[in-house]
Amino acid sequence: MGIIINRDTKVVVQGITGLQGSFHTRLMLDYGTLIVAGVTPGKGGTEVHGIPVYDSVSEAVERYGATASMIFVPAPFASEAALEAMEANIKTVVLITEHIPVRNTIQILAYAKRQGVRVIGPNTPGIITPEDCKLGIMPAHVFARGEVGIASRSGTLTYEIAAELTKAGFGQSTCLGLGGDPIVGLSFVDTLKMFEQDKQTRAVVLIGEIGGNAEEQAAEYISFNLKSKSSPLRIVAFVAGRAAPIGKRMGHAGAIVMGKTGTAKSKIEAFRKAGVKVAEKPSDIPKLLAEKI
Amino acid sequence: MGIIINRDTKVVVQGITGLQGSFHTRLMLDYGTLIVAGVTPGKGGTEVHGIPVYDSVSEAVERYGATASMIFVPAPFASEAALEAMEANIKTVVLITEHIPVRNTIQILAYAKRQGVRVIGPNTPGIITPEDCKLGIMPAHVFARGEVGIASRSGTLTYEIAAELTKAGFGQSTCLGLGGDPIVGLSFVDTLKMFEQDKQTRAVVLIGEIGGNAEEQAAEYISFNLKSKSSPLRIVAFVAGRAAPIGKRMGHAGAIVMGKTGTAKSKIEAFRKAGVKVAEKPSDIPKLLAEKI
Amino acid sequence: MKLFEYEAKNILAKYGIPIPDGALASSPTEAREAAIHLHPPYVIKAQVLVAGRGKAGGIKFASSPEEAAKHAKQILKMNIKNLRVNEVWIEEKIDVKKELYFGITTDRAHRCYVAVASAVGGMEIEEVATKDPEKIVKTLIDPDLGFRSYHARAMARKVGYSGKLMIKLGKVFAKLSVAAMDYDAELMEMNPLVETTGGSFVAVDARLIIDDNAIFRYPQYEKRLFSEGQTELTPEEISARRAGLAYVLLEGDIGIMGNGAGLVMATLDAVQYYGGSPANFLDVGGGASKEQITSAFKILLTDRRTSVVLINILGGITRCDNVARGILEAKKMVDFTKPIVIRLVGTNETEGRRILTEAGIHVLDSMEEAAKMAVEVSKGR
Amino acid sequence: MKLFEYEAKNILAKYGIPIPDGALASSPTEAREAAIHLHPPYVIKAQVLVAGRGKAGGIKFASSPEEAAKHAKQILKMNIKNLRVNEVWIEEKIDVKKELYFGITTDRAHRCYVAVASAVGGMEIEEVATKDPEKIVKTLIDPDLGFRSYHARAMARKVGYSGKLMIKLGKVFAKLSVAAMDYDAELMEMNPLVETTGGSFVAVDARLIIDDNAIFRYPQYEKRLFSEGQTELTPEEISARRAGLAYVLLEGDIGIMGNGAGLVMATLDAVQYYGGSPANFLDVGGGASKEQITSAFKILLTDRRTSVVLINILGGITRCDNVARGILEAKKMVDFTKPIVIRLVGTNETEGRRILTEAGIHVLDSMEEAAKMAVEVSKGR
Repeated sequence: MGIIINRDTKVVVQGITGLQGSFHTRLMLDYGTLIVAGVTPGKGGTEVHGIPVYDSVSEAVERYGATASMIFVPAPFASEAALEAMEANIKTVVLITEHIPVRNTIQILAYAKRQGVRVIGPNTPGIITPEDCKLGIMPAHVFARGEVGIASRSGTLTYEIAAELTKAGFGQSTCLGLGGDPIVGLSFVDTLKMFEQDKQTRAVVLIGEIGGNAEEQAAEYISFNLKSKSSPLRIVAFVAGRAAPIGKRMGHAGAIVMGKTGTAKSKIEAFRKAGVKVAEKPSDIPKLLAEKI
Repeated sequence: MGIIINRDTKVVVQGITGLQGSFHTRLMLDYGTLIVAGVTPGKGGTEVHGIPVYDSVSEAVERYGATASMIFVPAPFASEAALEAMEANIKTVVLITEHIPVRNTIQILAYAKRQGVRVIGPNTPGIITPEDCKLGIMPAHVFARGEVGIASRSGTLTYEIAAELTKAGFGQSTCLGLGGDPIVGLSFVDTLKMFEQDKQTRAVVLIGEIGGNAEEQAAEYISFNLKSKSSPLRIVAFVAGRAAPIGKRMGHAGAIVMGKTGTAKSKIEAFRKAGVKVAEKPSDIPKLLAEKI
Repeated sequence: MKLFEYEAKNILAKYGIPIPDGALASSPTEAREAAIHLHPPYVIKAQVLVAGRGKAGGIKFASSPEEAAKHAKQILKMNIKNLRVNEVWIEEKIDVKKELYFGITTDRAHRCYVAVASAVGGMEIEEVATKDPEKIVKTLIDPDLGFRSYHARAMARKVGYSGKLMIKLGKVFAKLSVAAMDYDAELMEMNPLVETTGGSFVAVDARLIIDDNAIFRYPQYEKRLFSEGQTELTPEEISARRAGLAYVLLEGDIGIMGNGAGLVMATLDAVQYYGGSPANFLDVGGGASKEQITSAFKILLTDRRTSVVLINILGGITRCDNVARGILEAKKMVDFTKPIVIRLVGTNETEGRRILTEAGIHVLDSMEEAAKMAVEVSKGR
Repeated sequence: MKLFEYEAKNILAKYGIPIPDGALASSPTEAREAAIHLHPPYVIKAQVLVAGRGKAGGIKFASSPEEAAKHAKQILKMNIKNLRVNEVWIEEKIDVKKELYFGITTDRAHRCYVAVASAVGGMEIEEVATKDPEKIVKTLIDPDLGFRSYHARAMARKVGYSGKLMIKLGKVFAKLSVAAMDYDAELMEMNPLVETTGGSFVAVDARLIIDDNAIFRYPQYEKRLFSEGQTELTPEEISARRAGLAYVLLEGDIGIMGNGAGLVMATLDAVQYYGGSPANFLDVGGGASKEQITSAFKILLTDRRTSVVLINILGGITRCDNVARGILEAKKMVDFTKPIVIRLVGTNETEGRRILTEAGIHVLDSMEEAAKMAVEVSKGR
């Protein structure tokens, strides 16, 4: 199972004819992802790796019943691409693009809410349900099928931790990057709700970082809904950025401590208060999971 | 009964301290309308005819549970007033104001749709359920309680026809002006649906005029839904503007024939095709109603 | 409010939509000067605010500045549908590969703006809609989402373009939609929008009608709203507007005035029903002041075609005795001697009728009887 | 990107928000000249892109043009938090009745903009939020509806105003919200927004931070993005930005570089965990080119505080042998002799490790071991 995507998810790749779009389409196809069409305005009628390219998302939806879209479109055009996908009735949008202005992201997410669309990202590595479907740019080989869900605000750190888990024998149900921007679609809470419903997932690793209060919100949700021993989910957290100074962006647009808001300390404390074990280092995560089992 | 409003409808008057607002508040109070509060920004704490004035609609809603608003605010501020009312959870907005730019009306109505609000107008004389409640600027004395509903695109013509009906012994359930603008909230079709559900209403008079195709849409609705003999509603129509030339606005912003669109002829034909009797002159309406009974 | 072609085009240019190079001229000399700075051949176009100037001879072609001046001279003498031509627009003639249509207007039924494109340009879109409805593509514009680049491209595709030309045309569509919103357009259209032989798109003719209710946002246009020759309004319509009245000139001889647009329209219809012919539509509106009634009277009574004046007042909240006194005063002021038929009902109607009857004016209490009598009076002359 | 106070204020003025009359000066002479055209008393304010200039002596008062020039001279010599003061803003001192706060920023949790007002102005809003949370009023802004006049008035009411002052203050709030949207503000605030003794509202200090991702919409600011003294960035940060790298200077001695923001943060944390002290944060990003890796190296290796360099590459799709060769090349180019610890995993990692080991570089396959070793190396010196 896993969440959001599976081996039958029909996928459109927007920006398929670009360098990134074409490269990762190849890798996703190799992984077994069911990519049914590509979209690049003005390139309708061509093909990329045998996948037909259309001028618009609605054509791809009408012909193939696609329900998910991967967006590799450059930032100045990415929000139009996302709106197009949602208007064409795509229900899962994976917005890989970095550097989308926040004003546009806000508009995208407002429309997504109206249309009932799940937006992953922007500035996300995507989502993978190992051995079933990969909608993203993550290196596939670090992931293995299993029972641990991962929701993360960071890309490479997710690969690092997934690799640790795999090495320790903990396969994954679904791993997804929420996105490194200050404002993103799916949140830790949203994904926790989905992992709760998923039969394959028995544990969840939340990978947070400085900036905002998504981790604090997750902790609050956990303490009201998942704290009890009867809860089916074991949860372990890691928070990057203890060594980060105030007022500086640490690579991600969203990774910034403003005044007293968004510190790693606050997030770690919130998790601990909610009964969530917080790993000091990535390599501790498998140990904490093992303890919990 | 009647539709939309009744003697228990709690009403806010926006723009109550203005000349029009204050004058008509007096008349509505005299008629028995349950006006609970007035709103004029900056005049909070004062009173008009004993009605308390607030700075914002939300205060009036919180204190008195108002569900309807009458807007007497001048055009440049009227759309803000309407949005304020809707955001404050008002569910019936009567927008008396004339000369609101269409761009603003479109925005008001989009928001109304999201919020589930009924907007009457703009550029409407309002709505009256004789002897129960008046939310409008119509002269009350021409109306009498009864079984005939009126939906009209014109103000004075409604009074003319209501007077004819009253004189002929046909009282009214609810009479409302849809508004003289090209784009307005409630349509003939919307009101027909409501009149169908109303136990008091046994006949409906539709008063159309040139411009647009609201009458044609009403005719289509009638012919699909209300044509059968078993339908509880008898419907008679009148269409003003047979003598109007092409391309000229006849007083109302919405009363204009564009090319072949919006002629009185087209509307009359559509009604007749749908089995609706169309009166040649206002005075024929009672006769046609009587025939139908 | 209608703008002139050249104004609409200058707005398009501001939004990055290609228009033919051109210039405005109000004399043959200016026309020649303008032509010298442009590349021949030229098109000389009358700047008037009515449709059909082509058929009226208001558009001519020239291959030299001298010829341009000659045509300008002719056109500048013209009256097209009662509107004087004060200026011509001279522009470079475009090599046409295909003529298209694109416009933004309001959609009453859906309560939103609508974008309309057609693979057939250069004629009225209503005509295309009647003859070739399948050539027309419409896209309703979601008020919160707006008209987006992908909507524009989809329309470009549906009127027959693909690849780079689709992208290019889509951009032109999208730009027009932005301009239309920015200018509160009741209608903004490019017709024809030309695909040139060189593979670009140029707006060869353009129209912009600004929502009258929004004109206060455009002081540059608002201030000329009442200037003769600067709007589509006739002098009578302008003086009516100035007084806050709604006035439309018609072909007949029965002057008609009333309060409320629907009521006045119904009065016109009743006059026509009884075989008469209305000279005008004149609505003094709901809360007309005595000044407005006087102005209305002046407009009606100075119309020399008028054989009789029909006034239809449904008093409502207004007091009929006051209306009656206003009418008499106005009549005196403009020294009017033609017959008047009045329908007057409402508060204090008895007193009102007494005042008017004493002054020798026919007063009736039914609109239809009044219409009938006015028609009889008009025929009786 | 942060704008200077005077730039933010000029934008406010453009939107009709009152600001004190003032002028910019980059020399004492200019300061005196400016003061002559203003009414005393004056305020002379350092234009720097960091907070806390007041405490640092960057704001002074003067009652004559001469005194203004004197203060300007002092301030123009200052360095505030490592940033040189190149200009001062001289303005008329406002008679303060009350200091307020109003700002627009983004709300991450609600995925929208938020308007924040406070009856307490003149200090950092976070401080007010901690000390006096009930003094703060927030309004989430619906993305489709926007911040409306009635939202603005409600906020003005909630910070204690009624009647005409509420209307006036609401208008100021509403104008700021329009400016904030127009400028893609990450944060736009008036602090303090002053109620004057004369009953008007004046923005006495203003801040505007434009969303870096939207800066392409503002070419006037974009072009100075990489100019020293024109942004809040240090020279090192500027050269990193130029190369498309994310760089933050820290206090320690272990130079750190890696691919991916989260991974580099975690590397910093690991170094700290093992008792070391990071000299910087340097993220070369996902698909870093050889040029970017070389630039990154240059920045790291020219930092004289560095005792050891720790590189953490999680290869992913990148080939490790290529990374290894790039590192050696870069090392040679900048002639670096300090020790390097590398963690390198991913495609072709065996070959990559061989290449580096042969060049005498510590290569490890665990991030944490690498961090630990880097700390040991740094302590061992």
